Formats: sequence, structure tokens, C-alpha cells
Amino acid sequence: MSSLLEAYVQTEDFDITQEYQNLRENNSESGAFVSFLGQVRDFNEGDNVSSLELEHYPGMTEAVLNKLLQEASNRWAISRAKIIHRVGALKASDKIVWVAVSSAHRADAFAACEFLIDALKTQAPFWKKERGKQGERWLDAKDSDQAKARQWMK
Amino acid sequence: MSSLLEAYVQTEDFDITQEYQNLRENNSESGAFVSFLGQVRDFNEGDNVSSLELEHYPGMTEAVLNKLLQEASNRWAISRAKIIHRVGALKASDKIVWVAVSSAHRADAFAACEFLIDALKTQAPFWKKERGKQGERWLDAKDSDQAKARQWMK
Amino acid sequence: MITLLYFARYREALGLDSEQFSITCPCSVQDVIEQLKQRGEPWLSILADSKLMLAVNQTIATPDQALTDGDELAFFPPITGG
Amino acid sequence: MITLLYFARYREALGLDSEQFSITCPCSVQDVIEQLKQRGEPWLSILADSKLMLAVNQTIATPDQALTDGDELAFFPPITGG
Repeated sequence: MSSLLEAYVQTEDFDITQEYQNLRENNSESGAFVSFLGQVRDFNEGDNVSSLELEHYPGMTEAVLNKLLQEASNRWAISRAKIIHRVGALKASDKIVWVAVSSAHRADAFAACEFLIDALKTQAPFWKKERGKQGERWLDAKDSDQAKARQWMK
Repeated sequence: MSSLLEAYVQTEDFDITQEYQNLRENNSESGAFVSFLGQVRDFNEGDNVSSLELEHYPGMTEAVLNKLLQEASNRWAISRAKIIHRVGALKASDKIVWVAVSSAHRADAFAACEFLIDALKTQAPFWKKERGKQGERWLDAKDSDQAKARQWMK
Repeated sequence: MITLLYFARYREALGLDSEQFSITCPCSVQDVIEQLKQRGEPWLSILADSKLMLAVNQTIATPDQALTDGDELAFFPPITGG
Repeated sequence: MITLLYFARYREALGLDSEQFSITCPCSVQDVIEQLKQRGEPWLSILADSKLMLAVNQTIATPDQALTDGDELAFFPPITGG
């Protein structure tokens, strides 16, 4: 069975209501929907974050996201999966990333959704620059993200 | 830190837009939001399901859901968690259950959300009766649900 | 006096969702089950169901649990919600 | 001729997001790195960064990878999206 897989990289915001509508439309064979929303936190490692600049590598980003979606679809029985990742200027509480998966079975939906966000965090070429009271700084990659990504390489 | 924990058992439908709004409101210290939606599948074990009747044990259901929320909050660093479970007459594609969790860290949000739905499936006293072409039948509990619930007992 | 509750397929099979039941303390859940079995079918089949679940005062219980006046004892099949 | 791309803190440090670069085949990513190092700072520091990541034609690569005319070689720091 082929899954409906979609990835978008965009500066515009997205609408969760619309996303759930699209995910559930003509999808009554799926009983389980798992979604992940990542938003800009106002505190990161103790510093007050007022805004974020998200850069990416156009072309490679989309290729990686589509490869990850295909891998998720090969590993788990999912009917649909969609990733939206924003780039450009974002402020505290803005949405950054959306990963939504549907499946006939909840365990597959949970695993695929968590795999996608964990793999995206270490493989999709996005970079965050924070602006706060302390000025600007490019974020360092987190060891915990690398560790999470490795858990899926079994 | 005490979490905001809520459980509702209701016949009325719920609104995902509203749920996300409530979940994210004044919650900018949380960067990760994981939600699970369960809906009525139109096929279950090969039979065409046209509608579902959901019975529960008023009082005990709410007590169990609140106990599970408290357990999730003790085990993982979550800021908010909410469960909504519908009862009464439902038809194909109707929403049945909603579990939404917010956290500063996505791994906690995923774990707490999946724990809550897995534990709910074996511990909260709800019973489903399906109506389809083959008539009515009370569903049997699934061994796979028992196995999933046991995985959390570590 | 305690309250007995029946849910789902048991409720339907018995045509009954609750009843008041006299107990003589000390008394356990198992004692109540034995007395109910004496009513014959459909009680016999239900109470012999290997999947039968019990709750006393809305907490899952086992047949050896003691009961006291005013308790709520519920009989139900395995849970299928979510 | 290949295309070099620089992202994030490297792009800022160099004040440059891309450039065309002449290669003489056969040639590896490591050969390009050696030539770029001869430009001095800030190239030296960037190319000595233990966290430096490489992609050739939009796929993660290692320094031993061979390059051919028309390739796209990108330099970037560890990923911090999501």
C-alpha cells in the first residue's frame, strides 16, 4: 500500500485546523492520528529568547524530508504523513514545525511521528539563530538530539 | 512543578482547533506538543462498521483518567495534559478520544501521550459495541493492547 | 446492603444495570459471587467467565477482597475503549 | 568548475553564501579543502572546525569523496532545526 507523503518548507504560518481536516479527509480507514507541533520557546538554556531566524539549504532540505518520509512509510504501516517546517524570522510562541501521521494502528503512528521529528532534527539542513537580551547566537547542536536519532538506527 | 491536568468524558464532540488554542495559550515555555486523536474506523477486523455505541462506568472512568494523568505527570516532565473521551452513539469517522500533552522536551511529550492512550485502553472502563452489516457485537479486548500497556510497567 | 453494578455485555445478558444486595459481614467478593451463582443462568455463565473483571468502590479488585456495608461492587468484561 | 555553498555561521563568518570554484579532475573534497585553507582566515578556522559537515550534490559526504565538474559542494555546521 502506498502512503500519501508530503513535505513543505515555507516562510508562511500553517493552520492546524486545516491540517487536521486534510489529514482526516477520506481517511476513515485510519483510526489513529498522531501529531507533533514544535514552537519557539521563550526560554532556551536560560536565556530569554525574543526571536529566531531559521536558515535552510533549499533543495537538500526537501530531498532529506522526502527521504525520511519514505523511510517512515517503509518501516511502519502508515496511511499518510506530512511535514511542514518554517524558515525565516520567527518569534516566541510561533509554530516552527508540524509532523502529522495517520495509521490504522496507533503504535505505528506514534513511532513514525517520533522518528520523523528525531531524524529531521539531525539530518534536515536547518539552522537556528536566536536573538535575545544577550544579542544574537547560532544554536549549537544538542547531543541529546544525536542520541535520539541514533535510537532509530536499529 | 505542578502540571495542568484535565480529563473529560462526554457525549458531545470536541473541537481540535479549540483544544490546540487552550493547549498553547500562555504556554510559551513549552516547545513540544504531541497529540493523539482516535476516530471510529469504518472497518474493524474485516467487518464493515457503520456505528458504535460507547458505554462507560461513570465515576470510575474519571477517577482512572485522573490517576493516569497524575502518573504521567510524575514520570515525565510535562507542563499540560488533557484527555477527552466520548461516550454514547458514534458513527464512522467520528472522533472518539483525544490525548494532548505539552512539554519543554519532545521525548517527554511523546512518551506521556503514548503512555496515556495505552494505559487508558486497558484501565479506563469503556466498552464498545459495534453495529454493522453483521448486526451488533460487543468488541473483545485486544491482546495487543494488553501487551502495549505492560510495556509501560517498568 | 451493597450496590451491584453490571456493564456492557453482562448488563445486556442480565437485563439489569444495578441492584441492591444484602450482605452479612464479614464477607468477601467471592461470597457474593457464590450467592449470585445460585440464581442460575445467565448469572452462572457470566460469573464463570474467565475474563470477568471486578471493581470495588471504583477500583479494580480481586475476589478475595472484603466488603463492608455501603460498598459498590461492579462486574464488567475487559475494557475496549480508546 | 564546481559550486561551493556556505551556510549559517560559516556563511556569516565568510560574508559569502556561494562561489564558483575551479577544479582539476581527478579531485576529492579534501583537495578542495586544502586549496581553500591557503586563503588563510577565516577559511582556516572554519575548515578546521571538528563539527564541519559536508554535502556533495545535496547528500551528506566525507572528505574522501571524488568530485566532478558541475558538482555542488556545501559546507555547514551541525543541524539545529525542528
